[in-house]
Amino acid sequence: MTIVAPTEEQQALRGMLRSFFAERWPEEALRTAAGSAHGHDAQLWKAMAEDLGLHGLAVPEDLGGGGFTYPDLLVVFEEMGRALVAGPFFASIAMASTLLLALPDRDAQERLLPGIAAGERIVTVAAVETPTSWDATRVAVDATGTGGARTITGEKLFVLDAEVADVLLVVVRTEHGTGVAEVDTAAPGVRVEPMATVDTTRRQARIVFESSPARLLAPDHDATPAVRRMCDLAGVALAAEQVGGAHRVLEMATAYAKTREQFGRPIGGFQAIKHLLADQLVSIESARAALGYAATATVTGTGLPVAASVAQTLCSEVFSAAAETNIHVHGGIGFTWEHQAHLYYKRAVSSEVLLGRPRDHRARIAAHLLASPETA
Amino acid sequence: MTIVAPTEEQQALRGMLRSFFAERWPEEALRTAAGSAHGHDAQLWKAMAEDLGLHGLAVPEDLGGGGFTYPDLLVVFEEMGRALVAGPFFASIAMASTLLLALPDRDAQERLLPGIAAGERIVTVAAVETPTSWDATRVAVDATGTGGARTITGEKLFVLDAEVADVLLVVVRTEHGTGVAEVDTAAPGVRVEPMATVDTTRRQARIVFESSPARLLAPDHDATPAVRRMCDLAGVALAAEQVGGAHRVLEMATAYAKTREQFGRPIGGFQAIKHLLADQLVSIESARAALGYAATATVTGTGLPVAASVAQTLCSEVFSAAAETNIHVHGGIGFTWEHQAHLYYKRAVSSEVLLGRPRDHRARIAAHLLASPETA
Amino acid sequence: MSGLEEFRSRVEAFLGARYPRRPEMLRHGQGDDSLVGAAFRDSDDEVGDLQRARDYQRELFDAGLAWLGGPVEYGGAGLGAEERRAFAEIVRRYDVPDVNGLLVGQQIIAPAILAHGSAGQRARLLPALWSGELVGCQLFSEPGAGSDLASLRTRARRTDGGWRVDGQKVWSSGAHLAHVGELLARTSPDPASRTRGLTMFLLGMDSLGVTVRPLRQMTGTAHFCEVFLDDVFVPDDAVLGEVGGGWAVANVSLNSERDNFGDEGANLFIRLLDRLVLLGQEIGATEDPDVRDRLADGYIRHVIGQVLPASLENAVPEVAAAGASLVKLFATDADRRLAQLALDILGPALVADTGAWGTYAWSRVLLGIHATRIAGGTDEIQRNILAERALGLPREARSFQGGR
Amino acid sequence: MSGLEEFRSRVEAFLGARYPRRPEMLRHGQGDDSLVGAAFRDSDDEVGDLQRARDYQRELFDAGLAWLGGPVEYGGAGLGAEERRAFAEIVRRYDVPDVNGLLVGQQIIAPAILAHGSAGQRARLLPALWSGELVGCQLFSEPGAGSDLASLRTRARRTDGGWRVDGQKVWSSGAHLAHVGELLARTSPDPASRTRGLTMFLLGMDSLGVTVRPLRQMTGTAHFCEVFLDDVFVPDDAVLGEVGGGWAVANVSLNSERDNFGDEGANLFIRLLDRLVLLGQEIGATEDPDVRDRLADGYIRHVIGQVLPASLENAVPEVAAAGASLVKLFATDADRRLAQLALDILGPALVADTGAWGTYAWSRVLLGIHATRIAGGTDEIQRNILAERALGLPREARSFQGGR
Repeated sequence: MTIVAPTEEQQALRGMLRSFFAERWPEEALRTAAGSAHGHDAQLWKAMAEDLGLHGLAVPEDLGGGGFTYPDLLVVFEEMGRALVAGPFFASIAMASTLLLALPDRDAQERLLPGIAAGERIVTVAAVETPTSWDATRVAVDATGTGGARTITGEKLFVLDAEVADVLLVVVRTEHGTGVAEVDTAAPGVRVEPMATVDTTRRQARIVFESSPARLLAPDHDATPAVRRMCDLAGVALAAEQVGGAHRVLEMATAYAKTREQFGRPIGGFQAIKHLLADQLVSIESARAALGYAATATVTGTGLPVAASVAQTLCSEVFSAAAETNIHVHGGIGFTWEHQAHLYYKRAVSSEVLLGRPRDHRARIAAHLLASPETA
Repeated sequence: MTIVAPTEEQQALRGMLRSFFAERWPEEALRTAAGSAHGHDAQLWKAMAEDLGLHGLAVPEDLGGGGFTYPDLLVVFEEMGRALVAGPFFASIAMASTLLLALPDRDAQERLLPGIAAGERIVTVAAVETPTSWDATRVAVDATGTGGARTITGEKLFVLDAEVADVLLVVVRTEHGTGVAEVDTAAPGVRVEPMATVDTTRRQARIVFESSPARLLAPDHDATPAVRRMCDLAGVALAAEQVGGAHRVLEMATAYAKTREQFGRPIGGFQAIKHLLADQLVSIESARAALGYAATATVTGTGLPVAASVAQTLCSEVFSAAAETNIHVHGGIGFTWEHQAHLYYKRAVSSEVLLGRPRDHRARIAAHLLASPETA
Repeated sequence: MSGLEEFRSRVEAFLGARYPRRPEMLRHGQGDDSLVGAAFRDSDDEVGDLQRARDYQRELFDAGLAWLGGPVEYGGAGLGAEERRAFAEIVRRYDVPDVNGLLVGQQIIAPAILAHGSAGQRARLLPALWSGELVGCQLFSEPGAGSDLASLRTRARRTDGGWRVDGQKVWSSGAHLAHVGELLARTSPDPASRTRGLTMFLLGMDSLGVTVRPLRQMTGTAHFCEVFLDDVFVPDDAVLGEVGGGWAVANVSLNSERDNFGDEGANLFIRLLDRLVLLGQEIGATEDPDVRDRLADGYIRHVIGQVLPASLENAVPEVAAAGASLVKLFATDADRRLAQLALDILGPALVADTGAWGTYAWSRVLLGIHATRIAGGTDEIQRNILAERALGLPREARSFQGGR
Repeated sequence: MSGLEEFRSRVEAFLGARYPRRPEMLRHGQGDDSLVGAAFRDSDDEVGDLQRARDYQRELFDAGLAWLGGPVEYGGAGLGAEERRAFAEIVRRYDVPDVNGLLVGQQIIAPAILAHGSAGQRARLLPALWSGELVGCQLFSEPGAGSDLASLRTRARRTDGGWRVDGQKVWSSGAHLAHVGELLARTSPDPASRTRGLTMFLLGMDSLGVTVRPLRQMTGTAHFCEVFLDDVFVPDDAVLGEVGGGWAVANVSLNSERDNFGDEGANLFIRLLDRLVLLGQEIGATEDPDVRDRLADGYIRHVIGQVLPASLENAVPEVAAAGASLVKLFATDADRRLAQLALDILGPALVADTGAWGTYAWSRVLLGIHATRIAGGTDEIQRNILAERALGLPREARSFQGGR
């Protein structure tokens, strides 16, 4: 088991992003986006794409991207998680772009990826149909028709940032098993119904299709492996966001504990608070190790599904616990609307169940472990 | 939901028992018994029976007992758990005596209970056959023959204190379902094989029967309800022992924390230790409340199976955690052989799995809850 | 008929004539799917809720059923614990208005007035608080002194016929709707005096210079308030207890608050658990052994929540005295476990509204539980209390007793 | 062939010629069912284990494979982290003797000698410790000073050509089998001097006046010892570092101990997990979703245990510096979870011996884990270190750095 140390480039990227978001994504911007209709800041979006080229970072150069590695992109997600950046970056990059790259459909890649990479086109993935479990491959919606030209009717739930998306990649049933269909959000019969969400920095919607025209991608293939790969890679991106967010809330709590006085001394001098924060540090560094392990697996490719689930389980639980601890350490002020603590907490619990609950991921790991126990 | 306050009689009994065990069961006696071949102190046994009449406390007077209530008897178990009394009292009283009282066989009661109540006859119950789960009703050993005269062949595991028992009550299969057969330990074909045990204050044995002569009790009845009732009542007695033990280890840890100095002050002045012990107090008082609830149910009879499982789950987990905390608070000295902490810990983990693991009891509770949710 | 039976039928008659019975069995999908109000303290219609509570309370009071344990001379019924338990058991079966908005006045302020008030204060305020005529709020915490009341900075200065108060209070539950505030302020300028320099006042919330600003919580509602006191005049006869004796008065209130927490919490908990069981059955989650295991754990905690206060009365005296802290720690832990179970059962449907009945409603519970670990004294304060008072472990260098 | 590849094949050749390969796949029911020795530090045959370890170590040393990272002048191989990892990976595949009994000398004492020893001490002791010729033990803790080393009371008094030492040490792992003890004693009588009054000595364990008494542990074995020092003469050239500089020397040892804990613990953990998986499959417990969930949790902790030390090297410097404490807390938590899972899987068969292969053997693990939370500094000490050094939170009134 190995873990690759961050490259100098990644360290430089991290430093650059931290300054960029500190300047371009102050708390007011976050609050404005979180309180807006769509939870999206178009100006920031433009700067991220045009000034920094973040959207296409891990897209090959011949498809309009930067040709960097997925671990490079993970640095972006970690910093965005840290800064709690609102908007469809996760949906369009971690999900849609990843899914397109995993599908054997060069035409679709050439049609869609340059626009995604340039930040000009927002694409999201519509997969889930079961209300209480996030499973992208257990789908019933049919894509009727033959070849690339299809029609779909049905409903999808928990579609991220659909309201601001231009294109939907809809996971459907086909004659080959699972398929991915491209549907314009403006196409006939497509109705996007926003869902109320706990986390208003990442919106979700129900989408109803009524005989909507769709283009089936890689129409001769079963897309199951591609959808699975998207889930794994997006899971690692989510883990990166979670690690970034967890570090941030620990910093907030620690800084507050150093200055807030009770009983004549900083509350951070009380062992109860010290140990609480120390335990969070242990958890967060464990989560960061899991992320590093999964990041390495995105490159080597070996054991990615298990590594992604290891990272998802740990990072989900750790971020939620750290965000809750942050509220608790802040005392009364921590659960006011005016304080940022609740925004991170809401992101944390929402992310915890986004691509499968920790328990679902452990069930995957168990299946692997019991099939082939690792011997020492 | 109600809970009955301890009666004045019970308070007096408790005070008397505490002095009795303080005097008659000093640490040397405990160590001697725990290190002896059978884990039993015959002198103490005699004093408990003859001077205090503890064995027959809850046996009706016309069967040679004291005619007190089961909650009265629970005070004895709580104090014995507190003092970590070794020997077959639990086996002979909480299990065998209870099982006899639950069986519709007056002859057997008259034959066996006066001897048990007088402490002259030690009886234990042989039920379990599955190595990894304590289930008294899932038995396969047959009692061949008809009427009362039977022959049994097979194996039983985890039989408490069989080495010092005179009589075994063996749970068997019969034509009516489950039966209880009385077998003399000295009968032909009975082989008692002591098992190594973590807790040497309560011994266990495997028993092998080879065509052993047995007397089937209440031969025309299915004994399942009686065996179940024994499990419930013995479970509450075990919970009482656990609450007693848990209180004792908390006292030990608290006393040590007040005197042991590190870094120039008592370790009990450090918030980490204070809060650790406070959390144990919360757990232990919760367990005591569960015991009180179950004790009340032994009298009213309503909801005993669920109440027994509530008490077993909570008291098992609480005693183990408290015993572990006690070791931890004592630091290095806490895991030496010479300190008492490990004796309580070993009793705790052994009791935790004795009449079903906490998880097994929660499964029972869930079955009840989901059949008829309690409405407010 | 025994006195208790007579009392029970009187309560049944009173409630039966006025309020519908709750259905014997809850059903998933039936009625309002909100968990707020019915089962959780954080309402969207506080004004309406409070008016209904006051009307109900008035009727109870006139029927002699409001302050069951209180002295008859102040409008109480002079009854014992058995009757109080009987009333609680019966009232749970009726769909009566939620009286949460009155609890601060009745459970926190009234005990302090009863213990430390002048004859006039008792006669005037106790019936008014218990009849719902007056609504109370607590003005203890300050921005710089959350759990550390001894470091309060709100100042009251002597003036002709009374005091002038300046300062800021926070976390005052329902202050925007209250008539009277139990105000703890510093009357000795010597900072070394700490607790001895504090005095308790009964402040008319309509006094000149009182500004109340509701604080929006993470749930989106605003139940707690900031209260700004700008040169507010308080007459001499509004001092509760002795001048400089505010600490003792505050402790009566804080202890009563903790005592009250247990009962109320236990009642809310079973309603949530019931709803979660029904939800789990509805969506098929109760086949999952882990869900079954954790629902059983919830049931265990419900049982213990019901019997723990009575059990603690039989504990050793030091433990019994700190029982309220113990109950609070037990209850907040149980609440968190239940909320996490709801999240694990509902998964994405808890954090985004699918429109299905009784699912997204749990998000309010998940967000709301964090307040319970802080309000009324943080978990850490409760553990200190238990360690020091119940177990006799050494005190912190500078410790203290209460919270909120 | 690269240097690393060449090194790997040299290691393979050395081990392959001497020791059997472990089976690729563990099987339930195959071989010794003990979890002790192979996977858990608490043996019933310490003397035999130690002799086998010393013989093996001698061969390693002669082949230049003993002290891979050490300087060549003292018998080290002067190799880097890659080679050390490669060796660790390869050696795991062979059934080599357990070198636990040598670790104190090599991982705890040798680093202190390398950092603070005189030229003579280094030349004499480093090769001897790394070749298995000498076995070391640590003499830090005292009955009155478990985690609080600054309050040590063992006294060393000046005498002709050296010192005379009186006192009592405790928790000294393997002292009954050791040749040399790293002894921390007070050389300044002024109690206010605390850490400045301490000096480190390299004590010959066969010195007159040294009495070693193994302390039986709750598992039944005696691995830790009490050491009584009664007017023991220690020559001047046995002082390690400066007189009065013992605190700094002790910290080198304590930090090395913590660092070493992680690697060793991680290797033991996977063997236990593998055995538990096989056991679960054997007895059909792996159909239970809860068991599956917790085995997966064990696997996650195994993965993290492997990568955490490397990951911490890339953490911010303050966190990286306290990494060993973090790894220890992580590992002891993982151990406890696994032991509890074993208890839940085996139930009664863990606490009473049914005779079935590989079941009751887990009782030793369950009983043994409690030592890990205390030895090498309690959980509380590690949390203090993290809070103060990694997070920069205020120090305790009088804090301290290490343990054991």
